Amino acid sequence: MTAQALFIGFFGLAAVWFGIVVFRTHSMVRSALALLFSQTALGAMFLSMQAEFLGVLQIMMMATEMSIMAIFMVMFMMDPGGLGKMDMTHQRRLSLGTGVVAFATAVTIALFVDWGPITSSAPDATQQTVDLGLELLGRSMLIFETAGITILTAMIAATAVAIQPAAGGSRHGR
Amino acid sequence: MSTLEQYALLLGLTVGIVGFVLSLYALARAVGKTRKEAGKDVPASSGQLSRDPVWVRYHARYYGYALLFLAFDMEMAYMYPWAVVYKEVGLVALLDMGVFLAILFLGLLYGWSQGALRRQ
Amino acid sequence: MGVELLIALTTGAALFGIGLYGALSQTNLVMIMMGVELILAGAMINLVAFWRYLHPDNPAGQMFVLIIMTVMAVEMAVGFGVAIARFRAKGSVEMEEATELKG
Amino acid sequence: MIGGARQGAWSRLRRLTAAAMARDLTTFVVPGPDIAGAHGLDIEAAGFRLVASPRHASVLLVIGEIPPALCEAAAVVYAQMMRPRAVLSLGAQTRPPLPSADITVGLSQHELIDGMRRIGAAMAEGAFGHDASVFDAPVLRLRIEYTCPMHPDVVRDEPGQCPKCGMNLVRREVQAGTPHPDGHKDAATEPAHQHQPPSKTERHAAGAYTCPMHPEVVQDGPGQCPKCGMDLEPREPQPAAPHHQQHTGHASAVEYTCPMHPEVVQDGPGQCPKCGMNLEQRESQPAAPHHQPHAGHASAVEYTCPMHPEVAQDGPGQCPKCGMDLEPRESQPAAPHHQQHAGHASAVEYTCPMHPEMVQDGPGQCPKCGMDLEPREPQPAASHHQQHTGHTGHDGHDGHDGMNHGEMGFMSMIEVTKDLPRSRDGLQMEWVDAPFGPYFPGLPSGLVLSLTLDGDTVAAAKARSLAAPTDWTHPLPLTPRAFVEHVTNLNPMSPLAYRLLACRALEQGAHVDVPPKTTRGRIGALERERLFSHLGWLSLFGRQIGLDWLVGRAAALQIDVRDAECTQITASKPAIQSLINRLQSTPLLRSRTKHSGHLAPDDALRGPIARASGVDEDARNTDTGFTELGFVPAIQQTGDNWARLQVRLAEIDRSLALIEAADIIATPETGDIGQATGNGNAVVETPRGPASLQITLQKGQVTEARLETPSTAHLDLIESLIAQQGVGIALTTVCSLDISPWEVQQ
Amino acid sequence: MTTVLLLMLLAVGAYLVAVIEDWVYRGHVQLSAPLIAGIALLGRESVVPRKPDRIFFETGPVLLLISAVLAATVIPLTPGLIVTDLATGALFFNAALVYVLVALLMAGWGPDGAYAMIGGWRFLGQLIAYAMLIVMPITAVAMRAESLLTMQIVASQSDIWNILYQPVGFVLFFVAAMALAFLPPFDLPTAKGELAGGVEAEYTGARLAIFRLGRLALVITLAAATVTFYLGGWHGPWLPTWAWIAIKILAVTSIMLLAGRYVPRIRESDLLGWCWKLGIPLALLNIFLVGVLALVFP
Repeated sequence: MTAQALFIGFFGLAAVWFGIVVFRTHSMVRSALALLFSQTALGAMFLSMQAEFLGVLQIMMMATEMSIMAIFMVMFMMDPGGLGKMDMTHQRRLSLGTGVVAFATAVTIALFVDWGPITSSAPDATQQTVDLGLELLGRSMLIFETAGITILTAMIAATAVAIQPAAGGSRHGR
Repeated sequence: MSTLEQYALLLGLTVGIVGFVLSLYALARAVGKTRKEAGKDVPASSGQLSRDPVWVRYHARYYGYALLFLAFDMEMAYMYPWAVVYKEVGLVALLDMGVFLAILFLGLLYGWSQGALRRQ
Repeated sequence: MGVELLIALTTGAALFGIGLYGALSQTNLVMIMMGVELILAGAMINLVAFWRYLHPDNPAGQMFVLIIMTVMAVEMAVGFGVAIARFRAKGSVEMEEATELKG
Repeated sequence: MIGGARQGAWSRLRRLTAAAMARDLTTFVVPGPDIAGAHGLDIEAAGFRLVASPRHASVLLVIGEIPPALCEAAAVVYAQMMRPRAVLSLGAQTRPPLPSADITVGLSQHELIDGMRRIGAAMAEGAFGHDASVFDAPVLRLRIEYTCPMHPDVVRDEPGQCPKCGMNLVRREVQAGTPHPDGHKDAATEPAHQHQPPSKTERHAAGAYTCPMHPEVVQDGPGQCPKCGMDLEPREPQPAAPHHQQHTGHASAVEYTCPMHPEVVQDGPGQCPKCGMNLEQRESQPAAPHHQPHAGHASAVEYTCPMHPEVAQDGPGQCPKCGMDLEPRESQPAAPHHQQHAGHASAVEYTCPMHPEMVQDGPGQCPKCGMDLEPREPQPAASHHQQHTGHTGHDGHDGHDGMNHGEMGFMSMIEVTKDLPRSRDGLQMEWVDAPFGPYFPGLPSGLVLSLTLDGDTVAAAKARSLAAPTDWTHPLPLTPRAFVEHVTNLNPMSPLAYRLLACRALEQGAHVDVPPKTTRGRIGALERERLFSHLGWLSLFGRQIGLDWLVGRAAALQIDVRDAECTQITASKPAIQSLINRLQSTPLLRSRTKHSGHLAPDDALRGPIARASGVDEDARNTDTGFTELGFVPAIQQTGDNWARLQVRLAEIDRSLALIEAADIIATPETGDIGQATGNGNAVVETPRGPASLQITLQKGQVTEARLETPSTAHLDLIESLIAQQGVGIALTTVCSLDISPWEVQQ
Repeated sequence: MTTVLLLMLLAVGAYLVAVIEDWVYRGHVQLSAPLIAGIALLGRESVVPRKPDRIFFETGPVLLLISAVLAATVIPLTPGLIVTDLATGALFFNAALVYVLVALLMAGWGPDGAYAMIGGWRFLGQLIAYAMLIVMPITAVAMRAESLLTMQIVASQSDIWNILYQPVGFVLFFVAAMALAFLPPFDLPTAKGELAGGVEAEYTGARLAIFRLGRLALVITLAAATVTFYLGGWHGPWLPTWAWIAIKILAVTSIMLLAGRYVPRIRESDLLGWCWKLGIPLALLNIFLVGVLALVFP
C-alpha cells in the first residue's frame, strides 16, 4: 500500500509542478503542453488509485484537448513564442493571495474533516467499466442524456458564436 | 500480474526507453561532437538563410472543426463503457445510445450547416 | 491508511489554488481558461479519491468524473468560440480590453 | 580526407560509422533533380539516395556549371549539411563560395556511377581527420548591427545613440554579404542575396488593394477595410521602396511616423498600426546629422577563444592555444547596453517591476506592493515598448526583465492587431516570411518563391529566378556557330528548342532556305524535346504531389527518350502511353488538381498554359511543316491544374504521333550564313510555349539579339495566382506552370 | 520476460518495416540497408537549431518512440503473449497513440523553423480528422467482444473475423491508422514536396535515428493493432498462431506502405472534409449495424 501512496504522491507532485509551470513560462505552447502534462500526471494518479478507465480516459482526452488549446493559444496570444518575455498578468498579489488562501482552506478541510472509514480495496478494473456502463444505462441514464444535450448546446453555441457564414458560398471548401 | 504492477511496468518501460535513447546519444557523442559553424544551426529552408523567428500567431484554418471536435470527442467517454455492456443490456442500450448519438449528430449537422466544416 | 486520500486531496487543493491564481491573475481569455481547467482538474482528483477510498462500490462516483470531463470539454469549446468571436470583433482576447463586457 | 570531414582521430567506432556512411550516400542535388534529368542522369540508379532536406544529406551533388547566385545558395545548402559531408561535382569545377569538390567527374551517367564509387571510397577513408577545416562563406556570416528606430539610415556596428535623435539604437541581425560591416551598401550590388524580407508595413505599401475611404489601409489581396468594412479597391502597386523614400515626393513637408516603427509613415496623424502609439510629426526630409557618426569601427564580428581573449580572428575555427571552438563576438569590446548613459549616471531611477508608474530617484520599496524597486534608466517614452515587439524579430533578447511597461502601462492587444490585414475569415494573425527555393524539392530548381504565410495559407507571394543570367547578350557579337551554341546552353531544360530558335533566326536573317528533310528532322527533334521536357515535368510534379511511382517512372522514361532515335521512341511508346493511362486513372489526382490554380484566358498566358485555358494559340498552327504532318493542338477549357496536366499528357501523345509521322530526328544545325547582313526573327513553340528571337546580323556576325520566353511571362502570374491558397495547393499550382527559371529574362 | 520478448519482436518488426519501406522506395530488397543507414546516422553530426525550444526539440522524437512502444504493449501476439493485459486495453492503445500528436507538435514547434512549424500544426488538423475514425470503429469492435481487453477482442473473432463482420469499420480504421502514422498519402507533416521534410527536417544524426525508429515502431504497432482488431489476431487454419500473426502483420504493413506510392498526397482541407462529412456518419452507421447484428445474432 505504501507503493500506492508513493506513486500518488509522485504524480501529484508532477501534476502540481506542471500546473505551476503553466503560469510561469512565457512560451504559450509550453504553457499549454505543461497543462497537458499536468493533466497526464493526474491521469497517472487515477491509475495509481486503480480507477483505470478514468485514468486512461483522462490521459487520452486531455492530450487532444490541450493540443487544441495550444493552437488556440498560438492564435490568440500576443507573443506565443515568449520571445519578448512580456508579462501577461494583473492583480498578481491579490490572485496569489486568493490562491494560497483557497489552497490552505481546502487542505485544512481535508485534514480536519473525518472522512469516515477508508476502504482499501477497489473493484477489479474490468468490473469497473462494466459497472460504469450499467450505471450509464441505468440510474444515471438521464444524466447521461443531459450530458448529450449539454454537448449539443456547446457545439451550437461555439459554432454560432465563432463561425462566420460563408461569404457568397463561392469560396466554399477552397 | 496485478494491475498496479502492470502500470509500474509501463512506467518502467518509459524510463527504459529514455535510457535507451540517452545511451544512443552517448554513443553518437562518442563518435565526435558537432562542430559549430556559421549557418549550420539556422533552420533549413532550401538554400536561403531565413533567420526570422516564426513563432508568431499562427492562423490555423481548421478551428471550426476543432471547436466541434472538442465537444464531439467527449462522446467517447460514454461510448466505451456502453460498448462493454451493450450485449448484456440489449435493445435499451441501443436506443439510449441512439438518442445520445442523434443529439450529438444534430450538433454536427448544425455546425455543418453553418460552415464550421470547412477551411476557414 | 488514509494517507493516500490525504495526498490526493492535497494535490487537488494545490491544483485548485494554482488554477484560482491563474484565473484571477491572467489577462488573456485563453489563459484564464487554463486556470479554470486546473480548477476542474483539482475537483476531478478529489472526486476520484472520494470514490476510491470512500465509496469504491458506487459507480456514480466515476459518473461524476465523466460529467466534469464533459464540463471541461464544453467549457473549452464555448470559451474558444467566444475567444474567436471576440478576436474577430475586437482584435484582442485580453480581458482588460473587454470593458464593455464588464459594463 | 574529404573537405567536410569530422574532426578527430580514427577509432574503431569511427571506422564502423565511416564504413556505413560510405555505403549509405544520401545526396542533395544542386541545382536539382530536374536538371539532373535534363542531363540524362539517373541519380538513384547510380546508388545515391535523394533527400529533400540538406540536413539529411551527406553528399552535395553539383551538376554542371551553376550561376553565381545559385552558387551562393548552394553554399548555404552545404553549410547546413552535417559533417562528414562531401562535394561531388559533375562536369565542372565548383566555384566559390562553394568549397572545391572532393571528386570531379564528367557529366554522364557512367561517370556519375564512377563518381559515386569514388566518393564512397573517399568517405570511408576520409570521414574523420585531424585538421578538418571550418567552412565559412560571406553569405553565411551573421552580423549584428544597430539601427535607430527613427532613422533607418543610421546603422552602426555597436550599440549607442542615434546621432539624429538620441534614441537608443536597436539591435538586429543581418546577413553579412561581405566581411565588411557596411553591408547595406553591398545591398545595391548584390540585390538577390542582401535582400532582407520587406517589413510588414513596407509590404502593405506595396500591396495592391486599398480602401477608398482610408488610403492608409493597404493590403495585398482583396478584402474589406478593417476600419469601415468597405470592399477594398485595386490600385497601382508601388515599388517596394522603403516607405520614407516614397513619401519624399509628397507635397506636404510634414509626415507622421511611429517612434518605434520608422517604416510606418503616413500623411496625417493617427496611431501606429503595429504598436498603437500615437504617430509623431516629423519633416519628411530628415534633418542633417548633428554630429558625425562613429565610423571608425570596421570589422563586424570576430571570433575569439573564450579562454584566451587575446586570440582573435576573422572566421570561426579553433583556438591555437587550447583547441576550443572560437566564439563570435563583436570586434569592439561589447559595450554594455547601458554604457551610453555613463554621461548622466545620476539619471538612473528606480521603479517597481509591478507598478511602472512608481518611479523615484533612489532604491526603496514600492508603496503599492512593497516589492523592491529596481534600477532602470529613464528612456524616451517609447523605448520600453520595444520589448513587446520582440517576436517581430528585432530584439526581445536584450536582457530587459520584461516587466517595465514604461508609460504604456498595459500593452494593448487591440492596438497591436488593429490595423493588421485581415484574413478571409476576419481574424488578424501575424504573417511569416518563408522562402521556398531555390532548391526546393517540389519546385523547379532555381526558382525562389518568397511566400508570406498566414498560417499555412499564402497571403502574398513573390517569385524570382536565381538561375537566369542577368544579361545573356553580353558575349555578342558572336559568329553564327558560336551564337547557336550560346543560345543552346541558355536553358538546360530545353536546349534543342533554343538551338532550333537560333538556327531559324539566323536562317531568316540570312535568307537561307531549308530543305524539307531538314525541316522534318527538326520537327522530330523539337517534338522529342517536348516529350522529354513534359516527362521531366511529370517527374517534378510527382515529387511535388507525393506520387512516388510517377517520380521514378517518368524520370526513367525521360532519360530513355533523351537522345533516342525514332525507332527507339517508337519502342518506348507503349510504356509512355501506359504511364499516361495510369495517371488518368490515379485515384484522388483529379480531385486534388481540379478547381485549383484557375487561370482565365489572358494575353499573358503562353503555350500549354494558354491552351489549358482554352486559348487556341500554338506557334505550330501556322507552321506548314507541322500542319503537313497533321498537327492539331491539344486544348482544354477549364484552365486549372488538372487541365494543365491534361494538356501536357495530350501533348506527349501528339508528340509521339508527330515523331512517328516525321520519321526522322536531326539536331538543328545552322547552314552557311556567309557574310550576310540583315534582321532575323523566329518563333519556336518550345515545350513551355512560344519563344521568339530577334537578331541583327552584321557581316556574318550576330551583333544584337532579343529573346522573349514564355517563362518570363508566367513568372509574373504566380503572385496573384496563388494568393489565398494553402501552401500545398499553391506549390502544386506553381509546379503546374512548369516555369524554367533558366530562361527568365530579367 | 514477455516484455523483453515484445521489445525484441518490436525491434525486429521495425527493422522489417524499414526493409519493406526501402523495398517500396527502391524496388529491390536489401536486408542490410536499414542497419547501414542507422549506423551512418550515428556517425553524422546532430545539430540543435539556434534559439530553439530545446525541451520540445529533444522531447519530440523520444515521445514518439515511447508512445509507439507503449501502445504495442497491449497488443496480444499469441494466446498468453501480451505485456500488459490492461482491462482497458483498446482504450489505452488510443491513449498512448494520441501522444504521437504531442510529439509532432513539439518537434514542429521546437526548432523555430517555418517548414517544421507548419508541419506540426498541420498534424493537429490531421488528428482532428482521423481521431474519431480510430476510436469509433474500435468501439464497434469492443461491442462485439463485450470487453476492452485485447485478448477478448481477438477471442471474439474465432469464428468470423471482424473484417467480415464490420467491413466499414475496417476500412475506416485502416485509413485512419495510415493517417495516424503519417504515411503517404497522409504525410502532411513531413511532406517532401510541400515542406521539404517538415517536422523531420531539423532532426539530424542520432536524433533523426530516434525519430525514424519511433516512426517505424508506430507503423508496426498500427499494423499489429489492425490485425488484432479486424483480422482475427492469431486465428487461422493450418499454421501455428505465431506464424499467422507474423504473416498478417507483415501483409498489412506492406499494404500500408505500398498504398501511398500510388495515391497523391491528400490536401488537409479535403482530409478534414471527408473524415467529418463522410467518415463520421459512416462510423456511426457502422456502430448501429454492429448493434443490430449483435442483437439479431447474439
